[in-house]
Amino acid sequence: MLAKIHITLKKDVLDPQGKVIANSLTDLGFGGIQSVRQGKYIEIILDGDDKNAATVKLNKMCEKLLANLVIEDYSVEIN
Amino acid sequence: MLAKIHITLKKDVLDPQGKVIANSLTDLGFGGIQSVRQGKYIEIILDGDDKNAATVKLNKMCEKLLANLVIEDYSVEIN
Amino acid sequence: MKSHVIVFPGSNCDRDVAVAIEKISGSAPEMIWHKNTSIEHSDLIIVPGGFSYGDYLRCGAIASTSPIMHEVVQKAKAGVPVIGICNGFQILIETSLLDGALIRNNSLSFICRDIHIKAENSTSIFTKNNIIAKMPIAHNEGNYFASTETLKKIKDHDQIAFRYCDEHGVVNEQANPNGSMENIAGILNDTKNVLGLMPHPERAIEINLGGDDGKHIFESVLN
Amino acid sequence: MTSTWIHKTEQSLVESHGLKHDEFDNIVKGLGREPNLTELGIFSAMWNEHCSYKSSKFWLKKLPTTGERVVQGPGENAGVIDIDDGDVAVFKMESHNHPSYIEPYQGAATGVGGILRDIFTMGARPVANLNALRFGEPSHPKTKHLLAGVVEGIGGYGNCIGIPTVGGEVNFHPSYNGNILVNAMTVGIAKKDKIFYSAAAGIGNPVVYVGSKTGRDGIHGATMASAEFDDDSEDKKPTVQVGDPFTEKLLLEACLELMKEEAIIAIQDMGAAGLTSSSIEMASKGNVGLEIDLTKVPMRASNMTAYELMLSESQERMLMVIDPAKEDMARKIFKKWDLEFEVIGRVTDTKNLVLNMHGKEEACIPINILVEDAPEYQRDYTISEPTKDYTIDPNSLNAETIVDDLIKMISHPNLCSRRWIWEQYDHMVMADTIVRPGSDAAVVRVHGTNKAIAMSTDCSPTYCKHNSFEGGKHAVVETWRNLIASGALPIAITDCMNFGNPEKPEIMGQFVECIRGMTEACSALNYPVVSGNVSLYNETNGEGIYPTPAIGGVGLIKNIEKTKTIAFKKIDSAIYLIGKTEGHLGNSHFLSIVQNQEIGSTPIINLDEELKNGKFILELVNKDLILSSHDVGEGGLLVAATEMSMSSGIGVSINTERKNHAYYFGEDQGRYLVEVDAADEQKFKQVAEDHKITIELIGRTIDAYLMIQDIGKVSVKDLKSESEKWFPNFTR
Ligand SMILES: Nc1ncnc2c1ncn2[C@@H]1O[C@H](COP(=O)(O)OP(=O)(O)O)[C@@H](O)[C@H]1O
Ligand SMILES: [Mg+2]
Repeated sequence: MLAKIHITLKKDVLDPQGKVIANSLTDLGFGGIQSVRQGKYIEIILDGDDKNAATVKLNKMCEKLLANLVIEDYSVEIN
Repeated sequence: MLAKIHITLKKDVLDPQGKVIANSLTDLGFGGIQSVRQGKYIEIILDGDDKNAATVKLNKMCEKLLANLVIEDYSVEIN
Repeated sequence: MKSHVIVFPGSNCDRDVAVAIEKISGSAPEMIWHKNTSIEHSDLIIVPGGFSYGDYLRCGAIASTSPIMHEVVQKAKAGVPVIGICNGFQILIETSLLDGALIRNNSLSFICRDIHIKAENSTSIFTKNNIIAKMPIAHNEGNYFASTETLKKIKDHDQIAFRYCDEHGVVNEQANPNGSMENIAGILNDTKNVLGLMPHPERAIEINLGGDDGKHIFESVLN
Repeated sequence: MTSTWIHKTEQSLVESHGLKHDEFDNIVKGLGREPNLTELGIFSAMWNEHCSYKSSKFWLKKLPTTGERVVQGPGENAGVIDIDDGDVAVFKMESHNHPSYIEPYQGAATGVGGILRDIFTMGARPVANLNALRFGEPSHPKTKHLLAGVVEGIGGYGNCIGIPTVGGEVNFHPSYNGNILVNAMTVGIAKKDKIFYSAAAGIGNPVVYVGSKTGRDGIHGATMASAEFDDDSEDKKPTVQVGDPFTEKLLLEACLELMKEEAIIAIQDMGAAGLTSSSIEMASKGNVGLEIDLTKVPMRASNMTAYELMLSESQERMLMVIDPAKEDMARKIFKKWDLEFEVIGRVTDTKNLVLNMHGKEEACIPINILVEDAPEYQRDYTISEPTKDYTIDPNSLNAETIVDDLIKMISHPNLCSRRWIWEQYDHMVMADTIVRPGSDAAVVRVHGTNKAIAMSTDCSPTYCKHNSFEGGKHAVVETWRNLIASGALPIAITDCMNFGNPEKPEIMGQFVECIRGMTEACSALNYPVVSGNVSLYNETNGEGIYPTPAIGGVGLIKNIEKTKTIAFKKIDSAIYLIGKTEGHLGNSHFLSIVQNQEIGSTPIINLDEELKNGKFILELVNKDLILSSHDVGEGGLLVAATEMSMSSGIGVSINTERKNHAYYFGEDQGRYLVEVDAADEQKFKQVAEDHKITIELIGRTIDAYLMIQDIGKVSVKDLKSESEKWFPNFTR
């Protein structure tokens, strides 16, 4: 089973990296950029095929380790 | 317009982070993890509403700055 | 005086801090491997700097889930003094012993240089020497961030331990090396027995290394 | 063995392995048959320039490599020198040029990883990293990206593993536009009686693989490093290796932990050409055979072939031969550090390298043909006439512009402050850095002692281009001076010889002349070469780089209290210039920066004078007669004085008889500036007189200004901001 996890910064958390990317893109001549936010994308290959059980497990993984809930949100998706 | 960009390591390229995350999840008691790969997820908010033009532009951004094509692949998606 | 230094596989300031403690207190700390689950009586626990797990995923995240950190949290809650330096600060944040977050430096680059810090709180055991001190920083993610409520809370409870300042003690934007909110360089927990700071006092314990202001921070706990 | 499928008609296969026809014929002759693909790959990796030194070996043998303090000269993973009390310093420099051009971050990072392994393989704990970097001109479209990536990669690896990066050098020149140089140096400390070597021994002993798993990383990396670049090279990208500094840290600690036990018989890191070169090196040094079961190699990717396993350049791996009685104990240590530990073979008495996979023999090659029969060439060379001197009309230069010219020089990328670079490197971790970057040599204390090692890297490619003999001399001497100026006794050097295509006689001529110059300097200064590296074929579309023999020098400071830095220490000191000043402007930074022309002759070094002046400085250091010192190098006297001011904030008032450009900016050799306490001036002059040293009082330190009598003044603060702005502005 392939799980896809997105980890994004919470709305009001400063994203220095996103800001610099936005500036660089503008400097490179790309117009019309309102904002850039950088997050993480994690792919996990899991044994088994019980999607419900896997979803529970993946949420736990995010809470325990993968995301820092003080500043980040996460979402889990299974193919 | 919100564009979502995924940047992932090419297939055979070593992912030191993914390896450590996989070990650590296993240590935490999460079983059945075959592999973990870590990539980037970037959200860009763009002016305008011409999706085709935006796609061309976003691909260029990836090639010029966002992705390191030597070791990474990317994909672009517009909502 | 019994002190302990936690050692993760990628710690690299563990020896430096052990040398500093021995030099200042006269007795060497015990080094505790991260897979251990308990620490006996301790007067001071140090979580040292380095790249505990390569700083992969997020600095300090993986280390914060290690068996020994569970014990450190228990000890901290029981009142044992704990200092987290640099990566150690990041680890303490990830265990939630300390509030807020440490994000990428606003320059997006690693910074290694001398900075000055000023003690804000003068009541904690770590800050009673009330100093303006010069010492090095060396980090990529030392940009302190807290939500508006959290920031208010730590201010209301006098939890800001150190702020970046210039050599005269003036706290201003030029003296802020990494973009930290309100120039925060170190914070305390609400019971003031846990300190996290980004600068490296253990690298500033003798003139030969460029200064000995770092001694004050250890001296105020060790004596 | 069934595969006789390579026929000489399949030339393309042979050529794509970088082997010449006669080289292939020698393989067939040696084996008595045609090689199979795996064997062809092994020969190609072993016989390429990078591993075999086929063009350079003959000349490298001419370098002086012995001396009182030399414990191990070239030929092992790194050189070893005696630094008293049973301690040794272990060091080497290595290039990672081509990978860094293709992927600057990972190329530079894995370059650091590779040189670190060379050092801890020998049983030394690495204590310092340095890096010598050359980029194209700043206006070249790739320069900014390459500079930013390389610096970040070096920092990324060194910072994470926790070894301070304490020094280096960087130049910009159009000759590197399509071929940058990334040379990384590491210095480690070990006990003299606890050095580890690579010769396999003990028939039947286990051959153990430790570290990371093997993937399809950098297959053919070593061959690539020996091929010229063309426009297609940027497509050869998927072979790039990714560095994993965290795993390297684990490997470092695990190896050093095992080295405390009497378990390791031989150890060799897997660098270029991975398992191939490491296994062959071990067998050849030990004059034994090895039999390896490739099925046992820990693999990261699926379905890897024997060919791929042998040629993979996955990082953070080592090969060892261990005492079978210690196998379990060794395994436990590596498991503790979460590393792979697999017995993959045995030492045999056949003197063959035998590879098996799934019960099938994949290769069987006599070690001696791989090593002793490796090609060695005495390539044709022609020596270019050194560029003639050029006399500048003194009337064409107006002394009034001197302060403005100085500012132009110290804010130019080739002379300005490198702070932007070294602030990205953790240069203080391990808490023994006594002199940080920004002085002449970096000084790192030997942990737990009162002594220190001093280190510096140097090379002036334009000097080498216009006079390869003097340029080779200069690179050696410049590091020597930097060590001297820091109060260290210079002991030995490592080198990294970066040149163009050796099949071109004029490039080979540069190599030959640089070696000759280095040899003269090393001999005269009793400053031998103990390790090194050669990187040839540094060309793009037929354009060679400037000859760049980067030198890394190491010296000993017996008492750290005697360490000297370039920073002025107080006001009212006397500033003396040591050495003769004719005013040699040829091939100088003044001409290249202010007049934008690269003309004139490379300055000549008088080695007797050099030795005399150097010894004099050390005597002053010993007698505590100087407060600070700095060699006068690139940019000449005024730039050197300015650097001493900028590094302290203390100004200087200069008042000399001669007041012209040639005097202030000439690059005459063998000179130093020293700061003498007013109270010690008489004693200082006496020592100079006793030794018949040319000294000249040029001025006194003052508060906060650089003042040149009758010419002008500028504040040290302004100088500093001019000097420090280029890198941050350029890379923004
Ligand atoms: N790439 C680099 N990495 C780290 N330090 C560097 C680098 N380049 C230059 N430095 C440091 O900057 C200072 C000045 O360098 P350089 O101008 O080459 O000195 P010198 O002319 O005395 O050899 C030295 O301390 C050197 O170690
Ligand atoms: Mg110098």
